[in-house]
Amino acid sequence: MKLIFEKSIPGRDGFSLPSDLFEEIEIDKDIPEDFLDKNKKNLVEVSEVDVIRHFTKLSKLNYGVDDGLYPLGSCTMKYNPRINEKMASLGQFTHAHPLASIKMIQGSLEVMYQLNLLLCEITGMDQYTMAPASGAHGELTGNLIMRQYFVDHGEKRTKMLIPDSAHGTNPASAAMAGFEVIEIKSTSNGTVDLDALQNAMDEHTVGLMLTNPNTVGLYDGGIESIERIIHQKGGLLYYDGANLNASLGIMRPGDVGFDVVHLNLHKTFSTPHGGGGPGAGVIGVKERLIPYLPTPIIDYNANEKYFYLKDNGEKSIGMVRSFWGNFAVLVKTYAWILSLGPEYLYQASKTSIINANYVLKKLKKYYKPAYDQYCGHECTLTGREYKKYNIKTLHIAKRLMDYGIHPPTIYFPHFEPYAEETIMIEPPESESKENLDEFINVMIQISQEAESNPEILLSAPHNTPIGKTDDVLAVTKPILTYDDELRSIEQEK
Amino acid sequence: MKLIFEKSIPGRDGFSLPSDLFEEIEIDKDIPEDFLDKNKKNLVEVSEVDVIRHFTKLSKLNYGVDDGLYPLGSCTMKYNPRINEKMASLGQFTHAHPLASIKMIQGSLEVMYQLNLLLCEITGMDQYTMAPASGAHGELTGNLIMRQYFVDHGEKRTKMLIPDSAHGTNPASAAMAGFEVIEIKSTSNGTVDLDALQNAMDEHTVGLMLTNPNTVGLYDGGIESIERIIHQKGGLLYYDGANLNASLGIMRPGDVGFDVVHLNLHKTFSTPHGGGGPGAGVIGVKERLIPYLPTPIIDYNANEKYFYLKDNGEKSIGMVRSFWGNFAVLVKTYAWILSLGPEYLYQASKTSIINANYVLKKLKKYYKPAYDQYCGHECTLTGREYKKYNIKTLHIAKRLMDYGIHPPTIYFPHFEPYAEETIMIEPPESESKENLDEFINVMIQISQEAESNPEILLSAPHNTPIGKTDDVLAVTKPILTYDDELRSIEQEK
Amino acid sequence: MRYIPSTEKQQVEMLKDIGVSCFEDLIQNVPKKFRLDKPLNLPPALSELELEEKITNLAKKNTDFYSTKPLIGAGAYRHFIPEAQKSLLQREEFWTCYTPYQPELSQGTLQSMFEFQSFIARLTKMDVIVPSIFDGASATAEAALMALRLTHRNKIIISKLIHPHYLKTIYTYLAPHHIEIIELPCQDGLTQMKQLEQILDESTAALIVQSPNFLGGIENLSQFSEMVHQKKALMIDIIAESMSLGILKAPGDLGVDIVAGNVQSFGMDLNLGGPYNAFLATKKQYIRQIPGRIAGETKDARGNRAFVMTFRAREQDIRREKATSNMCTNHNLNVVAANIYLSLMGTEGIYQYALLNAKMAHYLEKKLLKSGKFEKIFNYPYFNEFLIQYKGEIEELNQILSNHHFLPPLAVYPLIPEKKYENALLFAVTEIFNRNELDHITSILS
Amino acid sequence: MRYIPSTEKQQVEMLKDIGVSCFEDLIQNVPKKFRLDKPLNLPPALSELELEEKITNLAKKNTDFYSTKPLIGAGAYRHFIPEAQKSLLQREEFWTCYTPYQPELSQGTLQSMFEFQSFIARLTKMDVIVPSIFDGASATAEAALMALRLTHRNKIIISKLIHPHYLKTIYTYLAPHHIEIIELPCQDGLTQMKQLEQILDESTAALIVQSPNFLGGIENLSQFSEMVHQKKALMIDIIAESMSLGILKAPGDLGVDIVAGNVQSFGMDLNLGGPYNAFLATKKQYIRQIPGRIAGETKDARGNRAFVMTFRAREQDIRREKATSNMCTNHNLNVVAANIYLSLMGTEGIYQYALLNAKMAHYLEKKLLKSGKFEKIFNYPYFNEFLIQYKGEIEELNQILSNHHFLPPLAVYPLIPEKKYENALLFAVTEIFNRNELDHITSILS
Ligand SMILES: Cc1ncc(COP(=O)(O)O)c(C=O)c1O
Ligand SMILES: Cc1ncc(COP(=O)(O)O)c(C=O)c1O
Repeated sequence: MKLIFEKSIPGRDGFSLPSDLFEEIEIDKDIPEDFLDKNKKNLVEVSEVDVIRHFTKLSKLNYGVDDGLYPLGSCTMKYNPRINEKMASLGQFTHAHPLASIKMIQGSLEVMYQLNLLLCEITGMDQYTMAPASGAHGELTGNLIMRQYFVDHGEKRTKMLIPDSAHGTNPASAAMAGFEVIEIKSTSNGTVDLDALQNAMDEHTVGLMLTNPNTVGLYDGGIESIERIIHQKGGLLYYDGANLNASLGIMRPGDVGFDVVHLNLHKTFSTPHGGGGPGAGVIGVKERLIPYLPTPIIDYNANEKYFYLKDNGEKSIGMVRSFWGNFAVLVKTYAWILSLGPEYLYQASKTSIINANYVLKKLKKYYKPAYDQYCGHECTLTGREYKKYNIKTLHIAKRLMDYGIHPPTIYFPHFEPYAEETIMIEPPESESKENLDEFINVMIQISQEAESNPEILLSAPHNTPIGKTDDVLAVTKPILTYDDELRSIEQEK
Repeated sequence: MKLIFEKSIPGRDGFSLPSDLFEEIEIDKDIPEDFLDKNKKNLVEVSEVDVIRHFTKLSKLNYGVDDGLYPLGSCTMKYNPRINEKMASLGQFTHAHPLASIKMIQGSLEVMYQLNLLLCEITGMDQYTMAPASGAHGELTGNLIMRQYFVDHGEKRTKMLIPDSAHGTNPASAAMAGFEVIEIKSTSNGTVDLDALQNAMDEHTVGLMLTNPNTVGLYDGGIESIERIIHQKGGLLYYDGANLNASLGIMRPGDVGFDVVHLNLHKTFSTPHGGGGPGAGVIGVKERLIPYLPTPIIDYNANEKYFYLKDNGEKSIGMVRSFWGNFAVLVKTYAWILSLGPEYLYQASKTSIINANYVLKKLKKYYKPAYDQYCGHECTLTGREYKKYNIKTLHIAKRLMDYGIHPPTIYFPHFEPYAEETIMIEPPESESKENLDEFINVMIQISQEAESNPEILLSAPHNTPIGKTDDVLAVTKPILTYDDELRSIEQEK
Repeated sequence: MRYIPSTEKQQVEMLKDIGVSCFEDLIQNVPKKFRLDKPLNLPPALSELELEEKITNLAKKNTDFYSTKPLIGAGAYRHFIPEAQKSLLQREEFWTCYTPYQPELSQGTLQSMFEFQSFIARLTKMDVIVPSIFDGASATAEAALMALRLTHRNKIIISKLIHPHYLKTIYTYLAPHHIEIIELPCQDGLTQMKQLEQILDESTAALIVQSPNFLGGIENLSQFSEMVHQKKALMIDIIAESMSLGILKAPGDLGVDIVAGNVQSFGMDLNLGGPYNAFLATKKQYIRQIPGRIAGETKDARGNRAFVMTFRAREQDIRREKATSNMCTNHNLNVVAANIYLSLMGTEGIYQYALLNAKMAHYLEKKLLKSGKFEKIFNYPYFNEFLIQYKGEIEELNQILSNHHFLPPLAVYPLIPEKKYENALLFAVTEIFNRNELDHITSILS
Repeated sequence: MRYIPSTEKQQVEMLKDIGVSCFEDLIQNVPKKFRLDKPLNLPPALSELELEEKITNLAKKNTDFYSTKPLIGAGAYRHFIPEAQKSLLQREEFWTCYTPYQPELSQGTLQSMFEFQSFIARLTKMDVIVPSIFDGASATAEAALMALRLTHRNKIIISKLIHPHYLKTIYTYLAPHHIEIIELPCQDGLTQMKQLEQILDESTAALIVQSPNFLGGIENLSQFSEMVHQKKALMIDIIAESMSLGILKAPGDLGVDIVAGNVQSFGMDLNLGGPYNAFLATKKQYIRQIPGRIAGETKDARGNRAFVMTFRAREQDIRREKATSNMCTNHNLNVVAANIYLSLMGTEGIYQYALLNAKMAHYLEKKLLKSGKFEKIFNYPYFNEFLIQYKGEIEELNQILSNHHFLPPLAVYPLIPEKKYENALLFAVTEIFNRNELDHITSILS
């Protein structure tokens, strides 16, 4: 498809100006010539109609949750309710300036305050910060909180334990927080090796970052021992809540003993992923860690009955971003929780667990499961049987597209013994049995194609707007802007 | 694609209920059993997610102006500005009850009042009614006004003159108003045969309904004579304004002598067609016809400074619909006129006339024009040359779809000598030269295909969501509802 | 200008390509004396920001209707509309396209029409549905014209209790056609049946009754149908509040021949009265006399199910003055709106909402009566709208309700100026209210 | 429940197919003692109508910000956003999709990223653009970390005049890394250059300056760059008000090595502070140390142009603890938003808007000075934000402005508690104002 730049025509425009342009002000008298650009920045010249058609066409090259099943493991691609979008787009919210006086933003503050209470009840934590913009941002925030806690307590702890099954953001976040990452191997059951954990945990170790159910979709049955091992050595337990969609109304990380929790509101709580964000990765902590939370915290003055932004004091890690949080995302979360209430929050998790186990059961004959046990809200299969036909899970994924289904996660988990050959399927509660049955049938069909006609998988996808992409070329001959492209065309001449 | 009914699963739901259902009220005590349906009406049982996906998918089977060129002759498929939609969706407008007291709806009334003034200036008329819901509805209204005028003046006029080139709604509307339709032949120039008109016009004739430029895109050069002929015999001149997009700031029907004008706000004034409406076919009249307009009329009390709905008195034709007009459409029209102002209204017409003549010039070698002269905002070509290959314009139209372009109008105009072989192309001002060039190239390519590979036209379209439809089957074996389909499946068994 | 992509330079090029030296050469057929020689006298173009501020300020001159819940219905009902519907309707493919003349590029619209027809067929138990006539009034008039064509008779009997605007519209539409129109009066809030027997005869084309009628009363349609059919006339049922179909017997079960139904309640905003939408429904044998567009199922060249507009030979673009109607543009986007709405609501939703409407209306009526400030006028069965006598000053009641952000009920007297209605109020209650609000209304009026 | 399609009956079937007798069998790995034995203590589910009313009422507890134009900026600017952009952003394909890991189903997102990168490259005259870091603050911190990785040095010099939140965020991000951070003070509204010479040395990784700075002043970036480059350190430029790029020299022309730019001004609502978006821009040679996602052009199997995420080896999902950042989810939808906005505005629009902003700000400043109630503090060049001394009571000024529906300017003292700022106000002016309003503001404050 053409780039917007390739549609540019000199003299065309897509904006409107008021009639009064303050012509009498001569700006070059006020701003020294040295600072002003003599030339207009060369961007593009297109009309509103051009823009509408360009982006309408671009949109149709995308596949969203509204287009069908999107069973990306570890991503919780669930339905994003429309009413939430509407609530977040109310003018009093969208036009609220973050530095307006608190009496002008009482409504917004109340939303954040109430959301904190709801999330605390759902997870068993004592206080949330709404600041972090994503899961990883929350992880960094959480790690810095833990770091600060130990600094404050005069303890020197430098290592962070992380299971090999963890999402890549966990080690990356711990590293950003200055910790040495110690990888804890998983057992062949896919869960934390308790002996390895016991051996690794010591007084120089901050604690453990755990996802539960973990990133292969398994509840860790050893959770009690894990908790004991970490806390016995004075460590802190971090809960990566990206998989909370298996736990709503079933288990609360706070009850289990987790000290720090991050939630991916853009997963469990139905806010849209937006093609890569924005989301929100709020962090909840137990009482003793509250002083370290980023500043400010939303609080309520019960005497004078108003909400306000409270400076979190000297022990706070400070700020992790500008302003107070991804407010628009928080409104959507709030709306979703109120729409489901306790009963349907539980139903959401229950349904997603049943969905995942149903898919696991129906497909295990065709794609050997990574672990032979019931799963949480997602299941991990493998494509090992098809290696002999030269088929990798990548090919299975691409072939799924031909059937109009978005592929599950395949690049992850990446740890032995299943590296590269896993297929992580997460069918959240918003997927119906019929959709799952269709997916199952297609997956079975593909397994048969892998044997009978591997070529059709190897050359897939065939029915998508573009064919398989050459990822290597994008690195060896980098073209990162339209001007790069123009230069490369110039060079080829 | 599946029907929504085929996605129904017992027990599934897509709505929400408050918790308080007033259980204590026993409705069968208040409404006699005879009137209540013992069974729930069997509709469908689907979830919100199902509905979102169903209609998202359905939408993608459609082609809209935002998807590309839509050069439907006589339809003015121009860009529908987004800001207009937003203005029409302001809560104070959308939730306004039509029977609220006038002091509560001053804003809405002011919009209608101001719009009347703007339309009067643009067309040279004295007063508009906002009531008619469509062009045809306006035509009926206009015809009834003319009828009432003559009744009031004690004249018995029963015939209405209509050029053979007129849109089908014109004769149909005149017939609904009780008039006998007298068709006036066009000359070989495509315009009104003045002799025929002179012969037909008499004291028993209401007048003439004229489109100008007419529906083959030609300004009628004989307009002065036409006006004289009709008015000399005491008749009234009706202007079908569906083609006003050629005249903004260029010519005003009121100045020419038209007594009644209808405007298709959903054509000239950029409000969307919505897959067949809603539009608005407002009617403007000269002073002497104001008393006959439908009731009420929006008026302003200058003393007490308020807008109100004025009963239009005894001579009014009455009401042609419930309430006051398609208000949401009126807001969009108002927004468009204010956005363009006098300069760009003129530019809109000028550009669309240049566009049409450009297409005409570039294609006349390949598709013989119906009339060899400059056109207004649309041009009429023919596909006669390709009859020898068994190719009809229908096939050319379907083949255009394969190139991602919506076909021009081909079923119309239907009058001799070009019946069925015309192609009416209307490229409004929102189409760029590049889009027209692309269209021209495709049309030329198709003309070559018609000679070299007629089969590809005959079997077109190939790249559309569905293939060519069997319109006859739809009549011989009518299936008009899902239950019809179920019954027909049942019968086939 | 952002809506006009072609630049001055391009236009000069195009004029050159066309072979003229200036634009004026192209409009030589417009007599010079009619050509405008100066710009239209209109306000100069506004920027989008200026426009938005101007129109938003106009909107603010209205009451804040969002927060003002209406106790008035009278043919325009505020029901709750799920955001899922509004959001789907914003897909450009639905609203920037034309009438589906080219089915290969219009299956979205056509299937939507077909599905809506199917819904209405099930709700009304009729066979053939025309999905879009402009509104209840024009649909009523079209139904009358249809009955005249079908029966070749020239008398129409109408209940006085059909919506006053519908009534006026019938008169306007029938004015040219030398039709005898007879009105049946009201008795106890319902259309008088006695008088009908005397009026009904072999020249009667149809009887038109609205149910629930304008004053809320549920009419005894099956009895009317029986009487009408004895004279081989047609029974036409008008529905202004389509939500009532959720719990009331379907007209198809009551002997009705033609239904004209306003479906504004199925997912359309009030919008000061328009655009709404109405359907026409009839029996299969009458299909060739029905006006308006119909979608039908067929097959495409690939053998798959496809939808087209069908029975087109009735329409103006083919039959011109002999068409069953002049309708061309209709309210098709509202068909999509209603279709999405009905899909979301489904079997259970429409039933529950209708039931809730009825219960809440009866709850409010009982409460008001109990308050002592109101009195019953009729003893009729009703759905979600009831007429009641107010013992105080109506002006005062309007003031109180407005102050508390409620849109007052309809005072019917100005519309039906009969003495007994002087203090009569027509209350409509829908699911947008809750018990607190209904109690609050009662208490501020007591 | 409308968001959960599977019915109880279906779930029973599925459990049977799975081979368990009840749901609890599936969660046996959750220790019984941790399983909740009663429902969460949360309010019961609300219907959509109830929800909408509840949240709308909360929103109303805010000021009516739509009609309250802000004279405050300070890192969050209210600019006009064309409805065309808002409307396009509502296409579900843009917002209900995931990060574009599967390029064959994500060209819409990927091409949008690429186009945005191209726009920013032209606006900044830099080579490599990361289109989405969360916001200006985190982008600033990431830029600092990047400079540390690139130089293997451990000192960062920062202008005190960068946005206070950005400053705080740098401290938070750098806290674990034993970095020396030195702040350069303000002189006449600009970052002091004198002191820099003494501080700059071979251990300096980077100098971070914001321009226009937090107080509005346009910094002399080329001079800073020159000094910094003499010590082979990196020059980092922070941009909080991206609209300024419309008329100011591009950082790429001023010797800047890394730009961190908040693009909230390019089509994002204020939203109480988030989500916004920021880019990082740098020179080609630094690409392997930049954090975040980048789209690049390549070819597909059919030989056509296609876009993918590229230089992925820097990222956490591949490199884990050795990644250039932990960033995963970012603010990619805001990239689409900015891309559409910039497409609409184009060459001329961005220039004209930026010019208008500057002119209007200077117009207001002159007017306020003339009124006699205000005094100049600095004699610095600024774009659309200026610091000015108010001679009256700030509380009073706030009251007056609020009463007239203007959001007051920022009182900087609480953020920078220095005596000279006690009565200092930071005014921001954008194209959303008009002359009448600016005159009105002046007159109510005089
Ligand atoms: C298990 C897990 N943890 C953390 C994250 C990081 O969340 P985010 O993408 O919001 O940074 C993800 C996201 O995919 C995840 O799956
Ligand atoms: C010339 C002309 N007149 C009248 C009409 C009827 O307008 P509407 O479709 O709004 O009823 C049309 C519509 O296509 C038309 O082209």
